[in-house]
Amino acid sequence: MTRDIQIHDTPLDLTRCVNTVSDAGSGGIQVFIGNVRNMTGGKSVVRLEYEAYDRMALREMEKIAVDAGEKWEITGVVIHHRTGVLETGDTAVIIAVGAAHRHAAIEACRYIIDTLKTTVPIWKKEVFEDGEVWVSAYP
Amino acid sequence: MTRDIQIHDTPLDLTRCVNTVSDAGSGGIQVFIGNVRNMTGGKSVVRLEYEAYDRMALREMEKIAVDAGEKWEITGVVIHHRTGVLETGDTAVIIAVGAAHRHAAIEACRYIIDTLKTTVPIWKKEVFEDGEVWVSAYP
Amino acid sequence: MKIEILAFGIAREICGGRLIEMDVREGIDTDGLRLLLTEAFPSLSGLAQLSIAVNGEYVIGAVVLNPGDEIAIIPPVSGG
Amino acid sequence: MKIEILAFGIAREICGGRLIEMDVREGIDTDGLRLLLTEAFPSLSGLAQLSIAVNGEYVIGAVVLNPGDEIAIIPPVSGG
Repeated sequence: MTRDIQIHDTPLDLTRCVNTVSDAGSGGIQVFIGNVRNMTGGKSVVRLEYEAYDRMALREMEKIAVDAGEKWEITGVVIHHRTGVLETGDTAVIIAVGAAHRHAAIEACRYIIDTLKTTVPIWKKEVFEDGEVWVSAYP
Repeated sequence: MTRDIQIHDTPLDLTRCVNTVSDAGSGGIQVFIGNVRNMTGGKSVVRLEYEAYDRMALREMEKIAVDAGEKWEITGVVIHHRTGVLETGDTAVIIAVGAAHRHAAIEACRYIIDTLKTTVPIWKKEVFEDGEVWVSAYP
Repeated sequence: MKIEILAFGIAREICGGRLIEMDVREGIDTDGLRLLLTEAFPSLSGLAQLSIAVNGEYVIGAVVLNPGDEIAIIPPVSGG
Repeated sequence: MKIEILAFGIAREICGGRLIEMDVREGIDTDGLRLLLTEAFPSLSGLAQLSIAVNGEYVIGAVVLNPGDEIAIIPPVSGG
Protein backbone atom coordinates (compact mmCIF):
# COMPACT_ATOMS: atom_id res chain seq x y z
CA MET A 1 0.00 0.00 0.00
CA THR A 2 1.27 3.46 -0.97
CA ARG A 3 1.68 5.79 2.04
CA ASP A 4 2.62 9.45 1.93
CA ILE A 5 2.45 11.24 5.29
CA GLN A 6 3.65 14.81 5.59
CA ILE A 7 3.52 17.88 7.82
CA HIS A 8 4.75 21.16 6.38
CA ASP A 9 4.18 24.89 6.70
CA THR A 10 3.63 25.61 3.01
CA PRO A 11 0.34 25.31 1.07
CA LEU A 12 -0.93 21.78 0.46
CA ASP A 13 -1.17 20.50 -3.11
CA LEU A 14 -4.45 18.70 -3.84
CA THR A 15 -3.45 17.46 -7.28
CA ARG A 16 -0.28 15.90 -5.96
CA CYS A 17 -2.16 14.19 -3.11
CA VAL A 18 -4.72 12.70 -5.49
CA ASN A 19 -2.14 11.64 -8.06
CA THR A 20 -0.26 9.70 -5.40
CA VAL A 21 -3.25 7.40 -4.81
CA SER A 22 -4.38 7.30 -8.46
CA ASP A 23 -2.69 4.13 -9.56
CA ALA A 24 -4.34 2.00 -12.19
CA GLY A 25 -5.95 -0.32 -9.64
CA SER A 26 -7.83 2.42 -7.80
CA GLY A 27 -11.38 2.68 -9.03
CA GLY A 28 -12.48 4.91 -6.17
CA ILE A 29 -10.60 7.76 -4.58
CA GLN A 30 -12.01 9.48 -1.55
CA VAL A 31 -10.61 12.83 -0.52
CA PHE A 32 -11.20 14.90 2.59
CA ILE A 33 -10.12 18.53 2.56
CA GLY A 34 -10.20 20.50 5.81
CA ASN A 35 -10.34 24.24 5.22
CA VAL A 36 -10.26 27.19 7.60
CA ARG A 37 -13.80 28.46 8.07
CA ASN A 38 -14.60 32.15 8.36
CA MET A 39 -16.84 31.65 11.39
CA THR A 40 -16.76 29.60 14.59
CA GLY A 41 -19.64 29.76 17.03
CA GLY A 42 -20.91 32.91 15.33
CA LYS A 43 -17.57 34.76 15.63
CA SER A 44 -15.41 35.92 12.72
CA VAL A 45 -12.11 34.09 12.48
CA VAL A 46 -9.14 36.33 11.60
CA ARG A 47 -6.61 33.50 11.30
CA LEU A 48 -5.67 30.10 12.68
CA GLU A 49 -2.30 29.12 14.09
CA TYR A 50 -1.43 25.44 13.79
CA GLU A 51 1.32 23.84 15.82
CA ALA A 52 2.48 20.22 15.71
CA TYR A 53 4.71 17.92 17.70
CA ASP A 54 6.08 16.93 14.32
CA ARG A 55 7.95 13.75 15.09
CA MET A 56 5.14 12.22 17.11
CA ALA A 57 2.39 13.57 14.84
CA LEU A 58 3.99 11.92 11.81
CA ARG A 59 4.26 8.68 13.72
CA GLU A 60 0.61 8.82 14.84
CA MET A 61 -0.49 9.56 11.28
CA GLU A 62 1.55 6.60 10.05
CA LYS A 63 -0.21 4.41 12.61
CA ILE A 64 -3.60 5.60 11.42
CA ALA A 65 -2.68 4.90 7.79
CA VAL A 66 -1.44 1.42 8.66
CA ASP A 67 -4.56 0.68 10.75
CA ALA A 68 -6.76 1.84 7.86
CA GLY A 69 -4.87 -0.50 5.55
CA GLU A 70 -5.55 -3.40 7.91
CA LYS A 71 -9.24 -2.60 8.33
CA TRP A 72 -10.07 -1.95 4.66
CA GLU A 73 -8.80 -3.09 1.27
CA ILE A 74 -7.19 0.12 0.15
CA THR A 75 -4.36 0.74 -2.27
CA GLY A 76 -2.98 4.04 -0.97
CA VAL A 77 -3.22 6.70 1.72
CA VAL A 78 -2.02 10.30 1.66
CA ILE A 79 -2.20 12.51 4.75
CA HIS A 80 -0.76 16.01 4.43
CA HIS A 81 -1.22 18.44 7.31
CA ARG A 82 -0.20 22.06 7.25
CA THR A 83 1.16 24.05 10.19
CA GLY A 84 1.84 27.73 10.82
CA VAL A 85 -0.50 30.67 10.24
CA LEU A 86 -3.54 29.94 8.05
CA GLU A 87 -6.22 32.31 6.85
CA THR A 88 -9.86 31.79 5.96
CA GLY A 89 -10.19 29.36 3.05
CA ASP A 90 -6.69 27.93 3.44
CA THR A 91 -6.44 24.15 3.52
CA ALA A 92 -5.20 22.67 6.80
CA VAL A 93 -5.38 18.99 5.92
CA ILE A 94 -5.83 16.75 2.88
CA ILE A 95 -6.53 13.05 3.18
CA ALA A 96 -6.72 10.95 0.03
CA VAL A 97 -7.49 7.24 -0.03
CA GLY A 98 -7.51 4.97 -3.07
CA ALA A 99 -9.20 1.58 -3.32
CA ALA A 100 -10.40 -0.83 -5.96
CA HIS A 101 -13.92 -0.46 -4.56
CA ARG A 102 -15.35 2.81 -3.36
CA HIS A 103 -16.83 1.78 -0.02
CA ALA A 104 -13.42 0.80 1.30
CA ALA A 105 -12.05 4.21 0.30
CA ILE A 106 -15.03 6.05 1.80
CA GLU A 107 -14.93 4.20 5.13
CA ALA A 108 -11.16 4.43 5.44
CA CYS A 109 -11.13 8.17 4.67
CA ARG A 110 -13.73 8.78 7.35
CA TYR A 111 -11.81 6.69 9.86
CA ILE A 112 -8.60 8.55 9.12
CA ILE A 113 -9.98 12.06 9.59
CA ASP A 114 -11.99 11.08 12.69
CA THR A 115 -8.97 9.39 14.28
CA LEU A 116 -6.55 12.14 13.26
CA LYS A 117 -8.68 14.65 15.09
CA THR A 118 -8.57 12.64 18.30
CA THR A 119 -5.03 11.26 18.47
CA VAL A 120 -2.55 13.26 16.39
CA PRO A 121 -0.62 15.87 18.41
CA ILE A 122 -1.49 18.94 16.38
CA TRP A 123 -3.12 22.03 17.88
CA LYS A 124 -4.88 25.03 16.50
CA LYS A 125 -5.51 28.42 17.99
CA GLU A 126 -8.38 30.44 16.58
CA VAL A 127 -7.67 34.15 16.52
CA PHE A 128 -10.70 36.47 16.55
CA GLU A 129 -10.93 40.25 16.41
CA ASP A 130 -11.21 40.36 20.19
CA GLY A 131 -9.25 37.40 21.47
CA GLU A 132 -7.97 33.91 20.80
CA VAL A 133 -8.87 30.36 21.76
CA TRP A 134 -6.98 27.06 21.69
CA VAL A 135 -9.62 24.77 20.20
CA SER A 136 -10.92 22.05 22.56
CA ALA A 137 -8.48 23.00 25.33
CA TYR A 138 -11.09 23.40 28.06
CA PRO A 139 -14.02 21.17 29.04
CA MET B 1 -26.62 25.97 -1.76
CA THR B 2 -24.18 26.05 -4.70
CA ARG B 3 -24.95 23.38 -7.32
CA ASP B 4 -22.88 22.59 -10.38
CA ILE B 5 -24.02 19.53 -12.35
CA GLN B 6 -22.38 18.67 -15.65
CA ILE B 7 -21.95 15.89 -18.18
CA HIS B 8 -19.30 16.31 -20.83
CA ASP B 9 -16.97 14.26 -22.99
CA THR B 10 -13.76 16.09 -22.11
CA PRO B 11 -11.48 15.42 -19.09
CA LEU B 12 -12.86 16.43 -15.70
CA ASP B 13 -11.10 19.17 -13.75
CA LEU B 14 -10.62 18.29 -10.07
CA THR B 15 -9.34 21.71 -9.02
CA ARG B 16 -12.31 23.45 -10.55
CA CYS B 17 -14.75 21.04 -8.86
CA VAL B 18 -13.17 21.59 -5.45
CA ASN B 19 -12.93 25.36 -5.86
CA THR B 20 -16.63 25.56 -6.58
CA VAL B 21 -17.49 24.17 -3.13
CA SER B 22 -14.63 25.93 -1.32
CA ASP B 23 -16.43 28.99 -0.07
CA ALA B 24 -15.37 30.54 3.19
CA GLY B 25 -18.08 28.77 5.20
CA SER B 26 -17.01 25.26 4.19
CA GLY B 27 -14.78 23.72 6.81
CA GLY B 28 -15.00 20.25 5.33
CA ILE B 29 -14.94 19.25 1.70
CA GLN B 30 -15.50 15.66 0.73
CA VAL B 31 -14.57 14.52 -2.76
CA PHE B 32 -15.23 11.26 -4.53
CA ILE B 33 -13.27 10.52 -7.70
CA GLY B 34 -14.27 7.52 -9.82
CA ASN B 35 -11.45 6.34 -12.05
CA VAL B 36 -11.26 3.63 -14.69
CA ARG B 37 -9.59 0.58 -13.19
CA ASN B 38 -7.19 -1.58 -15.17
CA MET B 39 -8.86 -4.82 -14.08
CA THR B 40 -12.41 -6.08 -13.62
CA GLY B 41 -13.05 -9.59 -12.39
CA GLY B 42 -9.45 -10.49 -13.13
CA LYS B 43 -9.59 -9.34 -16.77
CA SER B 44 -7.56 -6.49 -18.26
CA VAL B 45 -9.68 -3.52 -19.29
CA VAL B 46 -8.64 -1.94 -22.61
CA ARG B 47 -11.08 0.98 -22.42
CA LEU B 48 -14.51 1.99 -21.19
CA GLU B 49 -17.25 3.58 -23.25
CA TYR B 50 -19.67 5.78 -21.34
CA GLU B 51 -23.02 6.79 -22.75
CA ALA B 52 -25.63 9.05 -21.12
CA TYR B 53 -29.21 10.05 -21.67
CA ASP B 54 -27.95 13.55 -21.08
CA ARG B 55 -31.13 15.50 -20.47
CA MET B 56 -32.56 12.98 -18.02
CA ALA B 57 -29.20 12.21 -16.40
CA LEU B 58 -28.67 15.90 -15.61
CA ARG B 59 -32.16 16.08 -14.15
CA GLU B 60 -31.61 12.98 -12.00
CA MET B 61 -28.28 14.36 -10.77
CA GLU B 62 -29.98 17.65 -9.91
CA LYS B 63 -32.55 15.71 -7.89
CA ILE B 64 -29.83 13.87 -6.01
CA ALA B 65 -28.06 17.15 -5.22
CA VAL B 66 -31.29 18.74 -4.01
CA ASP B 67 -32.14 15.67 -1.90
CA ALA B 68 -28.67 15.74 -0.35
CA GLY B 69 -29.18 19.41 0.50
CA GLU B 70 -32.41 18.55 2.27
CA LYS B 71 -30.95 15.62 4.20
CA TRP B 72 -27.70 17.29 5.32
CA GLU B 73 -26.47 20.79 6.10
CA ILE B 74 -24.22 21.28 3.14
CA THR B 75 -23.10 24.45 1.39
CA GLY B 76 -22.38 23.13 -2.10
CA VAL B 77 -22.50 20.13 -4.42
CA VAL B 78 -20.59 19.51 -7.64
CA ILE B 79 -21.28 16.45 -9.80
CA HIS B 80 -19.31 16.20 -13.04
CA HIS B 81 -19.65 13.03 -15.12
CA ARG B 82 -17.67 12.27 -18.21
CA THR B 83 -18.90 10.36 -21.27
CA GLY B 84 -17.26 8.90 -24.35
CA VAL B 85 -14.21 6.67 -24.51
CA LEU B 86 -12.10 6.50 -21.32
CA GLU B 87 -8.87 4.66 -20.70
CA THR B 88 -7.33 3.16 -17.58
CA GLY B 89 -6.73 5.86 -14.96
CA ASP B 90 -9.09 8.38 -16.57
CA THR B 91 -11.63 9.97 -14.26
CA ALA B 92 -15.28 9.16 -15.01
CA VAL B 93 -16.93 11.10 -12.20
CA ILE B 94 -16.08 13.73 -9.61
CA ILE B 95 -18.39 14.55 -6.72
CA ALA B 96 -17.45 17.37 -4.36
CA VAL B 97 -19.49 18.39 -1.33
CA GLY B 98 -18.81 21.31 0.98
CA ALA B 99 -20.20 21.75 4.49
CA ALA B 100 -19.47 23.70 7.63
CA HIS B 101 -19.02 20.40 9.48
CA ARG B 102 -17.32 17.40 7.98
CA HIS B 103 -19.80 14.66 8.81
CA ALA B 104 -22.50 16.32 6.73
CA ALA B 105 -20.10 16.49 3.78
CA ILE B 106 -18.98 12.88 4.22
CA GLU B 107 -22.52 11.47 4.51
CA ALA B 108 -23.85 13.56 1.64
CA CYS B 109 -20.98 12.60 -0.66
CA ARG B 110 -21.56 8.94 0.03
CA TYR B 111 -25.29 9.29 -0.57
CA ILE B 112 -24.68 11.07 -3.86
CA ILE B 113 -22.33 8.49 -5.37
CA ASP B 114 -24.44 5.55 -4.14
CA THR B 115 -27.63 7.07 -5.54
CA LEU B 116 -26.00 8.19 -8.78
CA LYS B 117 -24.96 4.63 -9.46
CA THR B 118 -28.53 3.35 -9.05
CA THR B 119 -30.70 6.04 -10.65
CA VAL B 120 -28.81 8.18 -13.15
CA PRO B 121 -29.21 7.01 -16.78
CA ILE B 122 -25.56 6.59 -17.67
CA TRP B 123 -24.10 3.34 -18.98
CA LYS B 124 -20.64 1.96 -19.36
CA LYS B 125 -19.33 -0.78 -21.59
CA GLU B 126 -16.09 -2.46 -20.55
CA VAL B 127 -13.95 -3.43 -23.49
CA PHE B 128 -11.48 -6.29 -22.92
CA GLU B 129 -8.91 -7.83 -25.25
CA ASP B 130 -11.38 -10.57 -26.13
CA GLY B 131 -14.81 -9.01 -25.87
CA GLU B 132 -16.98 -6.39 -24.27
CA VAL B 133 -19.60 -6.18 -21.53
CA TRP B 134 -22.28 -3.64 -20.65
CA VAL B 135 -21.80 -3.39 -16.89
CA SER B 136 -24.74 -4.70 -14.79
CA ALA B 137 -26.87 -5.39 -17.89
CA TYR B 138 -27.65 -9.01 -17.06
CA PRO B 139 -28.77 -10.63 -13.80
CA MET C 1 -50.12 6.74 -33.62
CA LYS C 2 -46.40 6.91 -34.40
CA ILE C 3 -44.02 7.15 -31.50
CA GLU C 4 -40.27 7.41 -31.22
CA ILE C 5 -38.40 5.60 -28.50
CA LEU C 6 -34.88 6.44 -27.37
CA ALA C 7 -32.71 3.44 -26.57
CA PHE C 8 -29.43 3.55 -24.68
CA GLY C 9 -26.55 1.28 -23.79
CA ILE C 10 -27.22 -2.38 -24.36
CA ALA C 11 -30.84 -1.61 -25.29
CA ARG C 12 -29.56 0.56 -28.13
CA GLU C 13 -27.41 -2.30 -29.36
CA ILE C 14 -30.25 -4.85 -29.07
CA CYS C 15 -32.67 -2.57 -30.91
CA GLY C 16 -30.11 -1.62 -33.54
CA GLY C 17 -30.08 2.12 -32.96
CA ARG C 18 -30.58 5.10 -30.66
CA LEU C 19 -34.05 5.89 -32.08
CA ILE C 20 -36.78 3.30 -32.64
CA GLU C 21 -39.99 4.24 -34.47
CA MET C 22 -43.14 2.27 -33.75
CA ASP C 23 -46.74 2.50 -34.81
CA VAL C 24 -48.93 1.87 -31.75
CA ARG C 25 -52.63 2.12 -30.94
CA GLU C 26 -53.97 5.30 -29.38
CA GLY C 27 -54.22 5.07 -25.61
CA ILE C 28 -51.42 2.55 -25.22
CA ASP C 29 -49.69 2.70 -21.86
CA THR C 30 -46.12 1.95 -20.89
CA ASP C 31 -46.95 -1.67 -19.98
CA GLY C 32 -48.41 -2.16 -23.45
CA LEU C 33 -45.34 -0.60 -25.00
CA ARG C 34 -43.09 -2.87 -22.99
CA LEU C 35 -44.91 -5.92 -24.40
CA LEU C 36 -44.57 -4.67 -27.97
CA LEU C 37 -40.89 -3.96 -27.46
CA THR C 38 -40.07 -7.36 -26.01
CA GLU C 39 -41.99 -9.02 -28.88
CA ALA C 40 -40.02 -6.99 -31.42
CA PHE C 41 -36.71 -7.39 -29.60
CA PRO C 42 -36.86 -10.59 -27.49
CA SER C 43 -33.32 -10.06 -26.16
CA LEU C 44 -34.62 -7.14 -24.08
CA SER C 45 -36.33 -9.73 -21.83
CA GLY C 46 -32.99 -11.08 -20.71
CA LEU C 47 -31.85 -7.81 -19.14
CA ALA C 48 -31.65 -7.49 -15.38
CA GLN C 49 -34.12 -4.60 -15.58
CA LEU C 50 -35.76 -2.43 -18.22
CA SER C 51 -37.28 0.82 -17.04
CA ILE C 52 -39.22 3.25 -19.16
CA ALA C 53 -38.89 7.01 -18.87
CA VAL C 54 -41.43 9.46 -20.23
CA ASN C 55 -40.38 13.06 -20.71
CA GLY C 56 -37.22 12.48 -18.74
CA GLU C 57 -38.85 10.90 -15.68
CA TYR C 58 -38.89 7.27 -14.63
CA VAL C 59 -42.38 5.77 -14.94
CA ILE C 60 -43.55 4.04 -11.78
CA GLY C 61 -46.48 1.75 -12.49
CA ALA C 62 -47.87 2.52 -15.94
CA VAL C 63 -48.86 5.73 -17.71
CA VAL C 64 -50.71 6.34 -20.96
CA LEU C 65 -48.53 7.61 -23.77
CA ASN C 66 -49.42 10.77 -25.63
CA PRO C 67 -48.21 11.91 -29.05
CA GLY C 68 -45.09 14.00 -28.64
CA ASP C 69 -43.99 12.32 -25.38
CA GLU C 70 -40.25 11.73 -25.17
CA ILE C 71 -40.08 8.01 -24.45
CA ALA C 72 -36.90 6.18 -23.49
CA ILE C 73 -36.03 2.64 -22.49
CA ILE C 74 -33.50 2.43 -19.70
CA PRO C 75 -31.51 -0.77 -19.21
CA PRO C 76 -29.65 -1.22 -15.88
CA VAL C 77 -27.61 1.91 -15.28
CA SER C 78 -23.89 1.74 -14.53
CA GLY C 79 -22.59 5.28 -14.22
CA GLY C 80 -19.88 6.42 -11.85
CA MET D 1 17.97 13.89 37.68
CA LYS D 2 17.40 16.69 35.21
CA ILE D 3 14.69 16.19 32.60
CA GLU D 4 13.42 18.29 29.73
CA ILE D 5 9.74 18.39 28.91
CA LEU D 6 8.32 19.53 25.59
CA ALA D 7 5.13 21.57 25.85
CA PHE D 8 2.79 22.35 22.98
CA GLY D 9 -0.24 24.49 22.25
CA ILE D 10 -1.93 25.90 25.30
CA ALA D 11 0.42 23.91 27.57
CA ARG D 12 3.34 25.76 25.97
CA GLU D 13 1.66 29.07 26.72
CA ILE D 14 0.81 28.08 30.31
CA CYS D 15 4.36 26.86 30.99
CA GLY D 16 5.93 29.85 29.26
CA GLY D 17 7.87 28.00 26.60
CA ARG D 18 8.33 24.96 24.38
CA LEU D 19 10.97 23.41 26.64
CA ILE D 20 10.66 23.05 30.42
CA GLU D 21 13.58 21.87 32.52
CA MET D 22 12.89 20.18 35.84
CA ASP D 23 14.99 18.51 38.48
CA VAL D 24 13.20 15.34 39.58
CA ARG D 25 14.03 12.36 41.79
CA GLU D 26 15.40 9.19 40.19
CA GLY D 27 12.70 6.64 39.47
CA ILE D 28 9.90 9.14 39.11
CA ASP D 29 7.07 7.96 36.91
CA THR D 30 4.71 9.89 34.65
CA ASP D 31 2.06 10.18 37.39
CA GLY D 32 4.69 11.75 39.68
CA LEU D 33 5.72 14.12 36.92
CA ARG D 34 2.12 15.11 36.31
CA LEU D 35 1.79 16.08 40.00
CA LEU D 36 4.97 18.17 39.89
CA LEU D 37 3.82 19.90 36.69
CA THR D 38 0.37 20.81 38.02
CA GLU D 39 1.98 22.14 41.22
CA ALA D 40 4.37 24.25 39.17
CA PHE D 41 1.73 25.34 36.64
CA PRO D 42 -1.69 25.12 38.31
CA SER D 43 -3.49 26.26 35.14
CA LEU D 44 -2.67 22.91 33.55
CA SER D 45 -5.28 21.35 35.86
CA GLY D 46 -8.04 23.27 34.12
CA LEU D 47 -7.46 21.66 30.74
CA ALA D 48 -9.96 19.15 29.39
CA GLN D 49 -7.16 16.59 29.24
CA LEU D 50 -3.39 16.42 29.64
CA SER D 51 -1.65 13.39 28.21
CA ILE D 52 2.01 12.60 28.52
CA ALA D 53 4.08 11.12 25.72
CA VAL D 54 7.44 9.45 26.22
CA ASN D 55 9.71 8.99 23.22
CA GLY D 56 6.89 9.93 20.88
CA GLU D 57 4.29 7.49 22.25
CA TYR D 58 1.28 8.21 24.42
CA VAL D 59 1.72 6.81 27.91
CA ILE D 60 -1.18 4.65 29.03
CA GLY D 61 -1.16 4.14 32.79
CA ALA D 62 2.22 5.26 34.19
CA VAL D 63 5.81 4.53 33.20
CA VAL D 64 9.08 5.27 34.96
CA LEU D 65 11.11 8.02 33.35
CA ASN D 66 14.72 7.45 32.36
CA PRO D 67 17.41 10.02 31.67
CA GLY D 68 17.41 10.91 27.99
CA ASP D 69 13.70 10.12 27.49
CA GLU D 70 11.93 12.58 25.22
CA ILE D 71 9.02 13.68 27.38
CA ALA D 72 6.11 15.79 26.12
CA ILE D 73 2.88 17.07 27.61
CA ILE D 74 -0.03 16.91 25.23
CA PRO D 75 -3.06 19.13 25.83
CA PRO D 76 -6.30 18.27 23.95
CA VAL D 77 -5.42 17.91 20.29
CA SER D 78 -7.31 19.86 17.62
CA GLY D 79 -5.71 19.07 14.28
CA GLY D 80 -7.56 18.77 11.00
